[in-house]
Amino acid sequence: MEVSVSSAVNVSILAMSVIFTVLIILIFTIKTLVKLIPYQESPVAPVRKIVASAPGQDDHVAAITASLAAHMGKSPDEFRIVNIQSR
Amino acid sequence: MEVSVSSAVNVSILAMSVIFTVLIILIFTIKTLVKLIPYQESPVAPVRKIVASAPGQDDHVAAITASLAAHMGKSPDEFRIVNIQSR
Amino acid sequence: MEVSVSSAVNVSILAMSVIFTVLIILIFTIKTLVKLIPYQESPVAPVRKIVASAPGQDDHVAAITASLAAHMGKSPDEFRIVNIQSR
Amino acid sequence: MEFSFGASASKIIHSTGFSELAGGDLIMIGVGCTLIYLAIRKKFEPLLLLPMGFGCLLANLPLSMMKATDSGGLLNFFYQGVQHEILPPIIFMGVGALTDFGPLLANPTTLLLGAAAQIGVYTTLIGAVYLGFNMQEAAAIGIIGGADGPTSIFIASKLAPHLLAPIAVAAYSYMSLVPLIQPPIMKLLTTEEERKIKMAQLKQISQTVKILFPIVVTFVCCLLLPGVTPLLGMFMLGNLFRESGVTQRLHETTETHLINIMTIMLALSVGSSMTADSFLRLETIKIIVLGLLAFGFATAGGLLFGKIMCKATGGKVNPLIGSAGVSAVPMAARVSQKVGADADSSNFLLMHAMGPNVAGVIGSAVAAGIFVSLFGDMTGVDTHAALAPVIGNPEPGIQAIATVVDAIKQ
Amino acid sequence: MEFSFGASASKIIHSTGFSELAGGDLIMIGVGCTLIYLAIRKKFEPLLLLPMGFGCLLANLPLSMMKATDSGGLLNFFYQGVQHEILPPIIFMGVGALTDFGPLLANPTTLLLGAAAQIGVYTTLIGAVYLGFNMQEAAAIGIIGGADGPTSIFIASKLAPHLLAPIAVAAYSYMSLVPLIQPPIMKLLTTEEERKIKMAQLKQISQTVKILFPIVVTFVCCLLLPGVTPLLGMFMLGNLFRESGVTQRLHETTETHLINIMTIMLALSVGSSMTADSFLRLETIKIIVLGLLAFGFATAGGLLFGKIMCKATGGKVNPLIGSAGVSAVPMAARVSQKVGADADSSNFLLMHAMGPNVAGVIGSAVAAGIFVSLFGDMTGVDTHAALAPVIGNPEPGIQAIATVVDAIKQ
Amino acid sequence: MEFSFGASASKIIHSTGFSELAGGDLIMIGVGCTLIYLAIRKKFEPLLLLPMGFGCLLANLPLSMMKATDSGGLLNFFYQGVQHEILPPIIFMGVGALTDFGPLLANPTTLLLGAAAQIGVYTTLIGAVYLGFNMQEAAAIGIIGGADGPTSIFIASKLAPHLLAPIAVAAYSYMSLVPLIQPPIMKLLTTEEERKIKMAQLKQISQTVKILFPIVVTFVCCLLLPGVTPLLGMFMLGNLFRESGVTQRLHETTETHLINIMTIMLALSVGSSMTADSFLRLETIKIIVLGLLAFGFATAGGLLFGKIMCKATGGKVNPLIGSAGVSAVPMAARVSQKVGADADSSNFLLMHAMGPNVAGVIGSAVAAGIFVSLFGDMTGVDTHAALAPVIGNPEPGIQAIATVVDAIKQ
Ligand code: NA
Ligand code: NA
Ligand code: NA
Repeated sequence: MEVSVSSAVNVSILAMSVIFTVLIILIFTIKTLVKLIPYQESPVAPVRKIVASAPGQDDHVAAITASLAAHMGKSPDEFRIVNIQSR
Repeated sequence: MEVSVSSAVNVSILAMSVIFTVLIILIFTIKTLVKLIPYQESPVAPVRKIVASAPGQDDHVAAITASLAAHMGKSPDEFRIVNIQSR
Repeated sequence: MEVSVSSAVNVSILAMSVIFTVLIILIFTIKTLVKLIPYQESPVAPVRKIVASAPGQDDHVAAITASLAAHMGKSPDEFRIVNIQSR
Repeated sequence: MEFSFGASASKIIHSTGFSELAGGDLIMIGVGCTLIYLAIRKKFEPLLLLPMGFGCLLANLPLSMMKATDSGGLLNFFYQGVQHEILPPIIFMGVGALTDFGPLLANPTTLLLGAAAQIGVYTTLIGAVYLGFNMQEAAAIGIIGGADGPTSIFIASKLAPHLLAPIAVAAYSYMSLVPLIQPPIMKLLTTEEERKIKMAQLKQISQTVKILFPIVVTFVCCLLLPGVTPLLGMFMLGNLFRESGVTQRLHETTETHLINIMTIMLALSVGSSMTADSFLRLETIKIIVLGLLAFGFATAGGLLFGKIMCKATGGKVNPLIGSAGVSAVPMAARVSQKVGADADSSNFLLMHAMGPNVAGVIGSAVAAGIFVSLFGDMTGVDTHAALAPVIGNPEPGIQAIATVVDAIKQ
Repeated sequence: MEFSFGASASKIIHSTGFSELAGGDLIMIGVGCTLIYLAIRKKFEPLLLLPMGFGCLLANLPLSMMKATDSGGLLNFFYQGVQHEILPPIIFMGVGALTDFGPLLANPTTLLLGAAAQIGVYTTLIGAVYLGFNMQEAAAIGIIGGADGPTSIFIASKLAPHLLAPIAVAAYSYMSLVPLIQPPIMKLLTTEEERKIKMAQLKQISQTVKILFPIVVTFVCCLLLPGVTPLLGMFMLGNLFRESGVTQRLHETTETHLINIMTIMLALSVGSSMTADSFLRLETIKIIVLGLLAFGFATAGGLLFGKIMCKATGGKVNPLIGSAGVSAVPMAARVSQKVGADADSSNFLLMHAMGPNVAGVIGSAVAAGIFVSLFGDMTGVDTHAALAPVIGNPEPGIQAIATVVDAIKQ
Repeated sequence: MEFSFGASASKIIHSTGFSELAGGDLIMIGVGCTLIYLAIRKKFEPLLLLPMGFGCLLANLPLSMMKATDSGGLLNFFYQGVQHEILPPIIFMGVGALTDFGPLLANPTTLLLGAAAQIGVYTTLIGAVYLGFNMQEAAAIGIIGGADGPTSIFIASKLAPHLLAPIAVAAYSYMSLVPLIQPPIMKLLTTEEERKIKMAQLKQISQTVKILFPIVVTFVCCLLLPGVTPLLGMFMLGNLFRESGVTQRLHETTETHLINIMTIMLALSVGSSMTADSFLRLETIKIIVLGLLAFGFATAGGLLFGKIMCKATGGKVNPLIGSAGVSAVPMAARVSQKVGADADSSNFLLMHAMGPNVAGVIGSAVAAGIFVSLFGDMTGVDTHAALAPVIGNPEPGIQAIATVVDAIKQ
């Protein structure tokens, strides 16, 4: 029993070291990645803006129309959605 | 053959008895349950009422918004649904 | 090798012949089918017209309502969709 | 190896299905196409009969390796889900997720109508024994009267796998024919006055009772009749997903895509077991006749017990809801509604008939459990191994190996 | 064969479950009902505990053939997905599809909190060895402290399959109890001032980094600790489906119906392994006590390391986010949010706590990988074969065959 | 057993993947990452190439047990769905559910374009034989020119499983490269005038014809070429779900979640068969070159036949729609549209090109059927058993057992 507990303690110390080692490797990898590839106002953002300003809301309406059309099993040409206001 | 048919009749009478026995047990169980736990105006009902009266229709609009958002793969913040009237 | 290549050529000529044979059979089958069962203004078309003219748009609204209801996990009786305009 | 033009052409010609196309195959292809026709044009249980018919078509194209018994074939793979009784319980879980026990709980005595309608099962059992079937076969045929597809397939694959194809076809066909079979019997056995009886509105049921019900049924029925546990237990689990209010994700999956996937596999593979060998027999005709008998007697049984309940309650129960006790959810209930409305257009029986309708599902599950208790052990200790020699390849040497291998394959 | 009324009745009576119902079965049925109760009324991880409890109920109905070990039974079929380590990785793929690594990438040092919280795993390991478990059992028990269901089940089925049932129950129960277990420890170990610390808004992360991250983690972690590849690799694949922007179809399926189907199969079959034999033992009580210990120490470990980070950064890190390092996504993060808001209602820690929260998932996957590296080979070369004698039927002759057969079965 | 700190550390270090990482593994990891890159950045068939690349990455991480051949591993489990020809037919059912045969039915002679484009298959076959492949291998390579992923994988796993990985990669890569490969060939082989030809509007087709078509095709093609039944039959069943109008539930499941689940399993497991052993060979380079050849000749074949049809109809057919005969639905049709619009911006060829496009799918299925008829029996009676020694473990003793075991495993 004594021996086992000391084994368990050994294993635990070793394992915690490995965990910290692995996760520290990940931290440095992430930091490097983030430094090399910084965040830029992404191509998604403009879309959002356009929608916010455009009265046509084409993107969103198209998406909703398509999803409803898929649900209805009918062509998106057969109905039209209005009145979805961008916040 | 004769013997078999009489076996079949025996089995049938027995089985019908068992079926009635089992289902009568269920009837009494249900009656007991319903007596012990009577129906109360449930917490769902108030929601319905609120919706019926509230102009904001928050619950329903939120549900529809969420389901459409899931379809569009976009954030619910990006669009808004109006004009779903409660009956 | 020589022999193999000639085998391959034989197989290829044969296979192309089979492909053309099979697809020509299909062409004649299709032509016969289309001749026997010509397209008629289908029962779907009237629906479309009705919708286009009817202010109630019952079909489409029902379909959308049902699909939204399924999403919301609520009864279609609990909400109502208006303002889906037919194109 | 060399391929001359002539030798290759000859090889292709001799490997076409035409070289092996027998009359039986053609008839079965016709049967398959008929099922597809009924599914599409007549809307006979299309979710089942369309893929079943198509599976029959594929299986009977010679050399296609699509028979249920073609080891290594695609539909044989699906068929193992039937043989090992995996697909029917999963489908039943989905059915449970689609079932609302509310009307039954509001009027629990309608369970008796679901019990009474099982008389169809036993008249058929007696008839089948009379026509020469052994007891297990007769039980599998009788359960057609239960009007539950998965239950019929579950019992047939357990007690009489060699009769699976005609039993499945009969069960699903008659289920679709309920709107034709039932009304004449209903009008014959009830009076105009009875049909006009209006029933009191159903009382509402606490959500807690709805949650407890599937657990209680599982406990009572599966303890009394352990053989039906895979079927009834999964049914009630699906219902619990529905009613618990905390497992919407699982509820949605079980009642849509999971049941759909399993239905495709079940229907295709049952269809692929419809071969000339197994289907074009005198037994099939007997089964089809007995199946019709089963539905007729089940309808009559429910109706007559409905009349008894009408008398006993002083006219508060419309006997028409008794015919819904056959199951065939929700068609049988709709038939009750329609026949009632024919007598008095302001008579709304639909919700009242939903009670006996779902009671019929429980009733036939109980009937199935009784059959497993009585005859389940007669197929040998390991059902899975027992199936192989019945269904497997005909060569005796390979058969012996197949028995072992099939037992090993999960 | 003849069926007299009396003989048939006697057969039905003797084949009821009552004839075999032992006290242990009743207790286990009670345990199953308790899990269902906790799932529905207390909303304890209902997606898992409801089907798990129902599986336990079904398995312990005598003669139902629904035990995980009932060869040929429905739940035995599902259970093979656990035994062969198929279900947990597929579920983890779905979890990956549901996970947003954004907060972690915005503040990568919070990975250290996910590391620190693993101390719970090792205190439990030491405790378990002290209580007499062998090293592999202790490892499987310790991983409860990782607060990840699929990881616990994966490791238990690999290292100590005979303890799978209590480990799974303990893991999921304590995960649901996080909102009760953590707050007292959090208030004990932090000062009012610390709890009031507000953290700077997270910076935004390039989509490219979000795409590269799962690939890099797979590469680094699976190369260092190959044993965790099925779990961590599938987790990261699910996340890649989410972030890539080109696989919406696969993303939607993995995070909804696929994970739901696998969850039903996993939970039912784990529940079906909860039999009196395997569950009603002293070991179960030890495991439940050790599991609580594991969660407590994991919470404390994360918090104390959070205090260190608070000091090191001159007070920029609120130590409360440390407790989210246990995983239990997203509940532990919500607890951090709530305790923070209790101290200062304008303090929003949720997004900050999501970083350590998902770091905890990676941390316990790494811990699992270490255990596989250290103890994975001790179960013999072929894990699948090794499982059979532990779980299989008790008869020695059949057992030997079962070992082979189980190894053969996919 | 005792665990000293040093011994444990040494054990962990020696069980890392680094200890076994060979140059070949690194190259294959690079190949996997390249596929992921192409999928995400270049949108090359991302639904396939992303999981395929990830599967390749996982398989080549040493000791991860994620190779297709690692018995008991997760991806080996999925891979059995490829080996036993289960996954491609189910995926094809989904493709059928997504396919609209309307344009083909409106203009059935375009089937000839789908036939003509198969010339790519046979030039490649001849080329492959010339380069030293045997006839079956050459057939499997040739089918790349059919431009159908599932068909290629189906035929490769049947006729030349050891070449599955490079064939799958070549097929899907070139399918994505259709917009780059085809336009130069199209401009080379057609005149400006031809490209400007506008085609008459397609006539509408009765729904009944749309319903009958999949049944008729199944009957004709599968009777003539039984080997293609699993693939073509399931394709047509999916289409029947779509067109029947009575099986919306099944249609929706097959075209969304079912095909998605099967795609993940197929792509992951095909990726996991991309090991240094099987991929880093001279054959792979030959296959990649031959694959490009196949696409080029297929495009040319379709175009030239398009020119013949143009002549024969007195200029009513734009030859550009011929290149869509390669399949690669719907990309090839879009390329026809684009090249036509480049010549005259008011020229809309898309719907006209959809006819030959889906004809190409039928054409390559027929080509596959011919190959099965000619070479299918040369792999021995039981394909499943035959696969084992080709793909299985290298040790001869274990191999013999593996052969049997693999045959037994479903
Ligand atoms: Na019934
Ligand atoms: Na954790
Ligand atoms: Na093609």
